[in-house]
Amino acid sequence: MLARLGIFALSLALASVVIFVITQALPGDVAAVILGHGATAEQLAAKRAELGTDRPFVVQYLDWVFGMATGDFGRSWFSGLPVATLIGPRAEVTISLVVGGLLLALLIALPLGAVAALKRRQWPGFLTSTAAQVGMAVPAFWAGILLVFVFGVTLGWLPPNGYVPIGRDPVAWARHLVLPVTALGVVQAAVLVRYVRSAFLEVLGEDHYRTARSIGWTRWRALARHGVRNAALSLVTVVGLQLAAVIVGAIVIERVFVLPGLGSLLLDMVSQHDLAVVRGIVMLLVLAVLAINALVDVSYVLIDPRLRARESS
Amino acid sequence: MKRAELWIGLVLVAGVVALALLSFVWTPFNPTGVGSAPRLAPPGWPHVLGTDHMGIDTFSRILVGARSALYVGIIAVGIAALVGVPLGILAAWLPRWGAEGMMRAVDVAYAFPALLLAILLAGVFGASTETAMLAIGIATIPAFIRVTRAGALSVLASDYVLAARASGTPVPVIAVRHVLPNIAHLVGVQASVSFAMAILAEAALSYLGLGTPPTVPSWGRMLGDAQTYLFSHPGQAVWPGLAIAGAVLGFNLVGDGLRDFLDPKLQEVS
Amino acid sequence: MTSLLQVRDLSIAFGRKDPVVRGLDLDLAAGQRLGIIGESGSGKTVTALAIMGLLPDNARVTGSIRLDGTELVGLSDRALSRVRGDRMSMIFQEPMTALDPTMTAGRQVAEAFRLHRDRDAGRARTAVLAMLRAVGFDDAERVADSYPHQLSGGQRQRVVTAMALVNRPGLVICDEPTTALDVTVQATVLRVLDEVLEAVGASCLFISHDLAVVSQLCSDVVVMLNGRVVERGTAEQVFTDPRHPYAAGLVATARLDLLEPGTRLPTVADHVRVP
Amino acid sequence: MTALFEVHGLTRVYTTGRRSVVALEDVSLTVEPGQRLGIVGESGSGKSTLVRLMAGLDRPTSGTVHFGGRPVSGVPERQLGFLRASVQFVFQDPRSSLNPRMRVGDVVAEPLRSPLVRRELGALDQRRRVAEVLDAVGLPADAASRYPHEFSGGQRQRIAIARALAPSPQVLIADEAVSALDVSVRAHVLNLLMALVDDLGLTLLFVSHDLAVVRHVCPDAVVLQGGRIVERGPTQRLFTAPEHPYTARLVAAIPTFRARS
Repeated sequence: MLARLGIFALSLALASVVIFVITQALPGDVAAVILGHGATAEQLAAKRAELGTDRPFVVQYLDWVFGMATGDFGRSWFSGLPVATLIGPRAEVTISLVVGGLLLALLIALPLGAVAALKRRQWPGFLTSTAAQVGMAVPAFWAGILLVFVFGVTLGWLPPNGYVPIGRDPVAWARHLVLPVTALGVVQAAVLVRYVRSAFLEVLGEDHYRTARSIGWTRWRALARHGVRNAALSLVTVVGLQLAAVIVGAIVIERVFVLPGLGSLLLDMVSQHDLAVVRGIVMLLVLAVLAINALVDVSYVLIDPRLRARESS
Repeated sequence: MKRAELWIGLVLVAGVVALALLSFVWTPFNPTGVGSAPRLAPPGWPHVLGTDHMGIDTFSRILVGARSALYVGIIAVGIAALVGVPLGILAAWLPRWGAEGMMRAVDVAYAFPALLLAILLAGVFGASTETAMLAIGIATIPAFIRVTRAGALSVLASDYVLAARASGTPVPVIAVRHVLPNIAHLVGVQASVSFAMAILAEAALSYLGLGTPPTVPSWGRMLGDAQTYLFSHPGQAVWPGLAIAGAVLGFNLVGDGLRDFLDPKLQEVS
Repeated sequence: MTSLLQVRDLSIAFGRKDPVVRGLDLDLAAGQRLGIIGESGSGKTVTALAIMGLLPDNARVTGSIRLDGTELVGLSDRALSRVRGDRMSMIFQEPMTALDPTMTAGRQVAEAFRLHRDRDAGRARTAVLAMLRAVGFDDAERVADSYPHQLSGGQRQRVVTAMALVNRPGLVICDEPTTALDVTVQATVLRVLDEVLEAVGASCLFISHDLAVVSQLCSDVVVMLNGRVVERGTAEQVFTDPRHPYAAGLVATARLDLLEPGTRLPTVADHVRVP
Repeated sequence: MTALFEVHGLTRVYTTGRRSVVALEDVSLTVEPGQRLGIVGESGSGKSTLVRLMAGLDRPTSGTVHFGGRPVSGVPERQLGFLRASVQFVFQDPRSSLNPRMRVGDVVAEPLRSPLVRRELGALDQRRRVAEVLDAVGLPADAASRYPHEFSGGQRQRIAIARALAPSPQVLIADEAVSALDVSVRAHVLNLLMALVDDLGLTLLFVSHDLAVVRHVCPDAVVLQGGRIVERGPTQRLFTAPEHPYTARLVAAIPTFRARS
């Protein structure tokens, strides 16, 4: 168990180095970026002192990392506001979107994937595989635009854009999230259905599935009793891998539906070249992905007794 | 069923390539600059797919859009394959601790999907086709490393490699004579699937205004523009989306078809 | 003597390919043990899977398979699954993958019992432990609570045997049950199989390419070649005086013990032009 | 006449993470030129590890291997030319012993193209040699232009044998070479192997779990259990009067024909 924690910390450190190098070293003289090319030498020197970019690079990095450990994500280059306060309120939007999208994707993909595997040669199997192929090809933001047009504009059932915090009005919160979560979830479902199908196909090919059939379980019961747990092993990995794609999908969906989440903040900051905020957000997103993947690794041990033995020995 | 997938995929891909090549030679109207035609005209004659908010012929922009989609795809997948495949073979050959370290780095890289890396680089270097290609390429390297390593590992565990070693065949010769030909189909499948993902990523980036600059027509940006006029002229939001979906579907189908067509070991599961 | 299992004109083909089994007839009386000998591609495993109704759904099965008078060909999967594990069961070749790695051995044997005999966990546990002892485990409790990865190949095959016999089925089909085992382990598993089949009084279809192994367990034998039975008789008669050239060839190559070491081995080709 | 192979105190321990497995423990043996030695043992007995260490394909944890008086273990690859040219392998699984993407002619010629072997053999007409060895294993010359998947299991083992014969080695190591074959095909391949070993005066190391086959092919044998040699001697004697209890159990476990009522 300790080894897993070590690996997680190491991965986090590696990711933070990459992010810091890209946002602090590559742009060259940060002060020039902020003050623009008209600034005098004195102004540049003052700004460098203020930002601490006159200190050795490693010290700047450590300052940033230890700051984050205590919740201080540094300050915006332009507004001077602490990044943490900028991020805080917006996290709820992105989390609702990502969790909603992933849940919807799983809700669609798990049953359909099982059907696609079991009824491989009949029409349900072909239909699901074809739908999944097409679903994967549709860009999430196009799906979003079409949904906005159909349900938001033409039918007017749902608000075409905007967000209402859950605290203020849960119903309005939900209504505002239906279209974005659908756009994100359906496309991800198409990707997941294929993984679910191949995971179940693999299980259907296993000898122990056939043993379960030979003692009297029907196809579905054998799959439910012996298939799901073994398929879960590979599915859990897929969810870990897909999480990064869902988060990135959420960034784009926030722009389509004008949702004030981390994604739209990230995009605004990118266009303003405010890299202090950008690296804060990206670090947070990457942290989320690595943390979930670490949890995935841990869940492996819970599901598969073979690993449990190795862990304890 | 698998053979049909490959054919549909090849037809779609050929279509996109044809559109791209045609756009070098001819487009019905000028695809850039301010159009002389009426703005937001509905599909009809001579503007087959209508015109956009600047009066530019949509069909012409779709043609040129195909070119930038393929351009980004080729360069990005090129970068990913040229870096990923050798690293993958190296990872298969390295002793356990060496490979372990490398694969941990690959896991971290998976936390930086193409779009996130592209957004990050756009923030530093400003939005451009080049940053998009570089970011998508770098973000796809881990997928190639993983596929190549898995394929190479099974080849290196085979008896024919052991027999080669027993005759003293040098390591690089084993890599070229035995490993590469037997993982080529895996890399081919990964290339077509990654091409599809590259097109999707480029489209999303252009939609966000972080990919190909406005001067160069791109399907993603066309959708972005179409969205602002969605209430009055929804038609413009259909064609670029269909183009993206068609190209991505094409490459995915080719990838799937290749996977089953070239990999004889994939027997039917009972 | 009413036969427990009656197979008449059984043919099996997959998709559009030509049939793998053609017009097969088999009879098995209660308690009788019939060896099915053949090499890879002879159709012996496909025949077994057809009887159990475990063929993939692109298989076309024609002819009749009657178990205790019940016609199995054409029966729905739901109806067949009530017969499987209760009146007929199967032991497969590869013990290392036959058990679900995420479930203890005892629980998997209990599943078969609770599905067809008695849902009560307590009584199931007793039956399972009794069966595990019957297949030669003195430490039945420990084995029941172990996960498959904690057991050897031979131990896993005996757990699978317990699963197949816990409900005392009328027919047990064994498909090369000891081929994947080391020869010393094979000897133990064969002895256990012999004793438990005797105790339960079950009849057995024993499939193998190894004539000597079949002779250990079976009183009667059929030899299959390219989906057909080419030789049929008691083990004694087929192994000492085979009539069909292919069967004669098989017997000749199998009897290494009768040969002078270092001399040229007799081959099937000496006896027959293998088509 | 010095022994061909001299093996002293050979030990090989595989360690993964905290656990280590002793695959081979303090094994010593000698192999005389022209000898046909059976190496018998069940799975996990260390028989494959032993022959791979003898052929310099793996590094021993301790102990030494000498071939023709020259050291093998711990010697860098580029100096093992003498070993590569004279020791060739035939493996178990016909589906994995030939590169599916190479023509049979190239597969068989591969040992001749190895720089180490070429230095030992000097120039020779590879095409003619390939045709010669294909003919020696009873395959038509046009087989050279076809691909492995066009051949049956038995034919593929013949191609593997042809590949092993191409550099005219002194020693042929057959590692479970017939175990994956059907009974009817096995006899053909064994007859071929025995005939070639006789005609070419090869030294044969025949690794197998099947004592009955070893008794037929090899006049002498060593029995391995848990990485140690528990008994060695004329194979006939191992059958009739085994000294070690494990050998006795091995012989007794071989299924014999028994007429049941």
